[in-house]
Amino acid sequence: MTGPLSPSLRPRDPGHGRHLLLQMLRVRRLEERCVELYSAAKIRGFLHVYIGEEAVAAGVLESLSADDTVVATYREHGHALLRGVPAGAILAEMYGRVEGCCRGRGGSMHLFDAATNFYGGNAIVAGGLPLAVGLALADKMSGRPHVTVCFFGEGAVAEGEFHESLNLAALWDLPILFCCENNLYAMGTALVRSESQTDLALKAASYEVSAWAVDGMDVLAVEQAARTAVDAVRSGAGPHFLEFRTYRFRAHSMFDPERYREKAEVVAWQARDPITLLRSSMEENGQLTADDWTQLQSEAESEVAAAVKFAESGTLEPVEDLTRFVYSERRAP
Amino acid sequence: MTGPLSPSLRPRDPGHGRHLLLQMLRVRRLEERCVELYSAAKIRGFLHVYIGEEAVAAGVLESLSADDTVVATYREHGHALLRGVPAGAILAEMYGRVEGCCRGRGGSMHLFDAATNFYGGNAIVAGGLPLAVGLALADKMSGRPHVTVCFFGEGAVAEGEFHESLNLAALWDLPILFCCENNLYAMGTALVRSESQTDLALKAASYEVSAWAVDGMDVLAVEQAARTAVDAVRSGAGPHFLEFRTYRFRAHSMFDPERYREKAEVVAWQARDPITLLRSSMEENGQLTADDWTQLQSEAESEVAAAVKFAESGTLEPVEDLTRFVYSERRAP
Amino acid sequence: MKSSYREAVRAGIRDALQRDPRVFLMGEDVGAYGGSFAVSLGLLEEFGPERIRDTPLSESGFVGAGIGAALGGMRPIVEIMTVNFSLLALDQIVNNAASLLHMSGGQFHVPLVIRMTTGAGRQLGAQHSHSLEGWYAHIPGLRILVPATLEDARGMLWTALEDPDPVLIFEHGSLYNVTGELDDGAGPVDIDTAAIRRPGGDVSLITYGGTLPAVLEAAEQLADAGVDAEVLDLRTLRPLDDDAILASVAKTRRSVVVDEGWRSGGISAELSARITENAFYELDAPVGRVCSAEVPIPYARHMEAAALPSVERIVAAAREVTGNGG
Amino acid sequence: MKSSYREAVRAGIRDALQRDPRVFLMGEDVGAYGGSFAVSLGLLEEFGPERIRDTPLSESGFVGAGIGAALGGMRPIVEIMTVNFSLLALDQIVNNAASLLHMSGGQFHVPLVIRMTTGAGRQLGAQHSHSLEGWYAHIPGLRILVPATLEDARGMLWTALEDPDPVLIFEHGSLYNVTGELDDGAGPVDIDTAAIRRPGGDVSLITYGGTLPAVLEAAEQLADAGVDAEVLDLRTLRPLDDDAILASVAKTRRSVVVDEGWRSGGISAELSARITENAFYELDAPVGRVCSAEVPIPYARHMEAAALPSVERIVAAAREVTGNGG
Ligand SMILES: Cc1ncc(C[n+]2csc(CCOP(=O)(O)OP(=O)(O)O)c2C)c(N)n1
Ligand SMILES: Cc1ncc(C[n+]2csc(CCOP(=O)(O)OP(=O)(O)O)c2C)c(N)n1
Ligand SMILES: [Mg+2]
Ligand SMILES: [Mg+2]
Repeated sequence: MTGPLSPSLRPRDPGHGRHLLLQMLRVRRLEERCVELYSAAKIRGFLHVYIGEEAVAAGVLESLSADDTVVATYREHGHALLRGVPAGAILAEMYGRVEGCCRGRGGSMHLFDAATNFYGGNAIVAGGLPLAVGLALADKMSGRPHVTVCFFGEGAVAEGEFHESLNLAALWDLPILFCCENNLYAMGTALVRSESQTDLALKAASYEVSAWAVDGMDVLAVEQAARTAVDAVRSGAGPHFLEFRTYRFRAHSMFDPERYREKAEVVAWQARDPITLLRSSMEENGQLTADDWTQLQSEAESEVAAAVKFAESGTLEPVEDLTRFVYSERRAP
Repeated sequence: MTGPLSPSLRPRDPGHGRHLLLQMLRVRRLEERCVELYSAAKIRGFLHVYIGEEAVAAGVLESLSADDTVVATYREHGHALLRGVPAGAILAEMYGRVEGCCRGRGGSMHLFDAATNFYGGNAIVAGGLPLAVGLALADKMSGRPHVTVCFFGEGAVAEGEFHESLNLAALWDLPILFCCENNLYAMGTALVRSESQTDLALKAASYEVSAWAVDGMDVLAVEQAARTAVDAVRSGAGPHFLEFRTYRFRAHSMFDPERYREKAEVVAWQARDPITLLRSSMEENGQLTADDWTQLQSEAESEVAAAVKFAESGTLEPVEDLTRFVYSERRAP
Repeated sequence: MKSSYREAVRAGIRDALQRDPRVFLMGEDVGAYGGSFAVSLGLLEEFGPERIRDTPLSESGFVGAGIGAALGGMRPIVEIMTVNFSLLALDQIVNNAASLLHMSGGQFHVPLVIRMTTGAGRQLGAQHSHSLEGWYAHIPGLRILVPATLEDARGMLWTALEDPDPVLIFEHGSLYNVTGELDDGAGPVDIDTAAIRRPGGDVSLITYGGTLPAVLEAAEQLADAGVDAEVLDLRTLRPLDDDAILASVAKTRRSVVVDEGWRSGGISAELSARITENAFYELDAPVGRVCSAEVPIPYARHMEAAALPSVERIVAAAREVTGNGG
Repeated sequence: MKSSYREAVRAGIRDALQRDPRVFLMGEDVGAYGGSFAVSLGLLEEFGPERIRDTPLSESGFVGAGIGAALGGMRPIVEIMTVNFSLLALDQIVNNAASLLHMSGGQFHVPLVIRMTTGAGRQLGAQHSHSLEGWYAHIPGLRILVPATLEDARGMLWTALEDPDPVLIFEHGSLYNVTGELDDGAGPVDIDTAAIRRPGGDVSLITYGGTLPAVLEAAEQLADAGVDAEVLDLRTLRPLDDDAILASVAKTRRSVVVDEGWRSGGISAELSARITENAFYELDAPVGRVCSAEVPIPYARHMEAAALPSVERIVAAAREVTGNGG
């Protein structure tokens, strides 16, 4: 674990702190609701929630501008939400409704949104990395000052695609930020059983990519690291890699009986819940009143409640549309 | 380049030196003959010769015992020969004759020989690495004290298979020696244009694999390094990686117009011809007389001449056998 | 003894591990996690981490390592979590596993078994719903098994391990929870022949694996409508059991192939072509095909259902070839 | 103007680079080496290393990067040196390029062109002789082009680049040295229709790409034997031009598919199945198939020749379906 066990998180001002707290709360509430909805059979397929890891998406996405590009994994509800995809469109997608961000065709693992440059949503571990390299290449070749941020789990590091992508990005000096969400497990496989070298920032550095590790439970540390890296990437300093040390509090998916880890380990990490950490520090620092907290919670609650309502009232794509979009309906612009 | 430009090569005794000289000469003469035979249309398909790199195979294979396992690439005539595959069987293979080591089905890129545990011959760059990992795994699981040696070019390092294989070997602590033949080019792609990190031993070390670089033009240095590594691997010290810095004096294949490098560079490297280096040192040290040299040359010459004769008199596999060996003709033992 | 398909596969793996010390199981999360579909649950405790070997996410690497281990005298069972991820290992499967024996002039055989889950139907979306077993059947040098029953789920593995050549076993994800009676001593089964799961005289319904239950159900409905369907379970997609296929069609003169793969260039095309080549003058109707819609499989339940072969579509196709418009 | 197929491909690439600044060529050794088959020779000097972009040996990586670049608004031409190496990139092709549009509900199209050399006949052995274009044609979301003529070698590329979806172009290695006349101003060609390369009334010989020359030669020999063969060049394997195929067969009532791919589950099976489904009652004989032997292609010249479709085998198959025993 990086950083002190109880860092003293001090946002630059109360508004900023409350904003980050709200962002994390929005994800937390959405994910908790997803779990409930899965149990109620409203959501099907595979469902992977992000509970415990919210600080990573919140901190990183905070550092991007609207024209930047995001590529994520199957554990991406939070990334989509914080990138600006409406909660309703996300939930409707998981309901399989045409009002979903992919007409209900993608589901939980395949959220996409052109409006926010959110390129998914990829259910093949490490499958998004080469794609992100190409998106960054397009920016660079077009002279656009954008940054591509690519999220993936530490499990992806073992795949050949990780290796090929880091090398290409470094060779071509591309404007890309690799964000490794190291939650210590790939399904049931602990990092020490999947990597001979468990210091992932060190691994990334072997590609001559600037890399460092960050306490992924400290949203301010995440934000600061991401901002530094994004600024560097944007200014032409080439690809960067950040390892966020985090933990998932829940099972890998709704099918995971969690045989591979001790309850005590989970509890220990829960003591570093990123929301609690920020909330407590802010309370101690006098940056957050009980009213503030109630207010933030209800804001997150009501957003999610409205989203559920939206999804519930969604409609089904006509079956006749099944073969639409296998190929495009128009020529390329 | 590693090591002094003109190392003083001093074999432990004249016999040892002459043996290594002969091994390199055997490969050199075989390869020269292959080029001639290709021009005479006796050999077809793709042909990749090893001229200039002989010290690597000679030094490494010297350090193995008969039960060890070898995996190589499409540039493997020399490895096959020095592993003990008869020159006649190698040439007959390239002639497409049934007397060839693969009945004429493999050709230059696919020499295999069960008798010497020579597992090819692989025309997919990096395709042999996972295979070698598995062979080493079988040895380890069976408690056999064997070492698997896997040769590949520096171009293979960019492939995902390299990454996955090194990690697996290290994670499982397998008895395998990775031998990277760094001849600076992958077809026309110079190392600096294929790897963001050009220090390959350092790259390998990032998998927690013991790794070092060796002057691949100095056969004694190669042999010593290989012996040290093989002994370590055999004694249970886990996977090792050696980078041999070498150079191919000829084109990549018979189709390569060599547009990507300067003639002067080739000439500079030819000044470090591994055969000349050893020969000159031994002459200076009084370990090799003019007669010795003539004798070694004629030994190599006559072996190759006999091999050509063998290949020329070879016969064709009956066409009716085409579909044999798609599946085995017997149940597994 | 009551058993699920999942338990039958597990029993087959356990049999193999007990019978032959060269056998080991390797793949992602086969051990500590208990198997992503709980197939290998408990085996780690029974056989230890050397023989129930968790791998990192490195499909090409560990499939290649399985090939190497087979060359080295072991009898590996490599589990690729699902067929979808096997695309990452395709070079190793095609260029090494399937080619080594021929290319080495008969010297190196590869006694490797690769198991994977296949198929759609569980709302997993485009990247997790492929049915590529028929596609794999295009590759010479491979043997392709598609167990549909509890007996086959348990018994094919051992026969596959005795085969000196690489065998791929595809387990349809929707079958794992199917339960039935399985003889306690159920053992190896042959992997060379197709099996008639329901005899009949009017039309041959030819299928395998995950669609067998729907085809049997369709046959029942057809019986009610006066069409006596024969249901042929291919069991092996490469090599196909031509004799059984042609014998059934010779009897019924009409056939429908049901395959969850995409239609164009799927195994259904090969069956149609073979039947027509060999029985053209005996056929009363062209071979029918019921396949998946040629789309990346969508998530939404109604759209996914529309994409996959259904009892309804099978019945309709059988009625069409038998001229029984219903 | 006299041109080789190689020069025609190069002219097509040059046209595209000149026409559209978003176009770039990326692949192994396309630049400094001059292209492994000398296709891109000279383009580096003309367009510079940004647009003639050499890549490391990382097929999955740079194909995926091509997909990303296409998503990002570029028009990449990705060269995979040969189809054999494309297996390493198959996950990216199937799970990303072919699926993104559908899976995103129509939001993200992938205007990517992937070119690769295919085919055997040059004694390159099992790992360098695959003909997998028919296999790729199984995948929804891809368009598969197989230029057999100089016009198509030059003209298909631009049309492919204008297509908003991923297009794979397979160039048969044995065609690069074929020369002929090519109009200096030869431009884009349609990629939707098959072409009759020789009209005839007795039998339809259906083929594409590398086997077109052998089929035309066979048609000449058949003419001498009194069989008037029509030669249909498919040009596109996905989607198939059903109209043209069925129109030809409606006329001839007999057909032979010639395909260098392996027989079982190849594109020839799909053609056979489609023709039979649509024209069963008009056919005078079952559809014939001339394919490669189902073996990893051997190195020895005589063995390789025995494995591949030959003029002799094509003639024999045509005689068989036309009842002209010769
Ligand atoms: C190529 C591939 N192999 C296997 C899987 C099955 N799988 C889904 S998620 C997962 C674990 C990934 O772990 P990690 O990358 O650490 O991400 P996390 O789930 O921890 O966020 C596995 C093995 C997959 N989706 N893709
Ligand atoms: C996967 C794959 N991609 C591309 C090729 C084509 N190719 C054959 S050899 C070669 C260069 C390999 O260079 P390196 O690994 O350095 O070995 P060297 O030829 O220098 O010995 C390439 C690109 C191939 N055989 N396999
Ligand atoms: Mg993880
Ligand atoms: Mg090299």
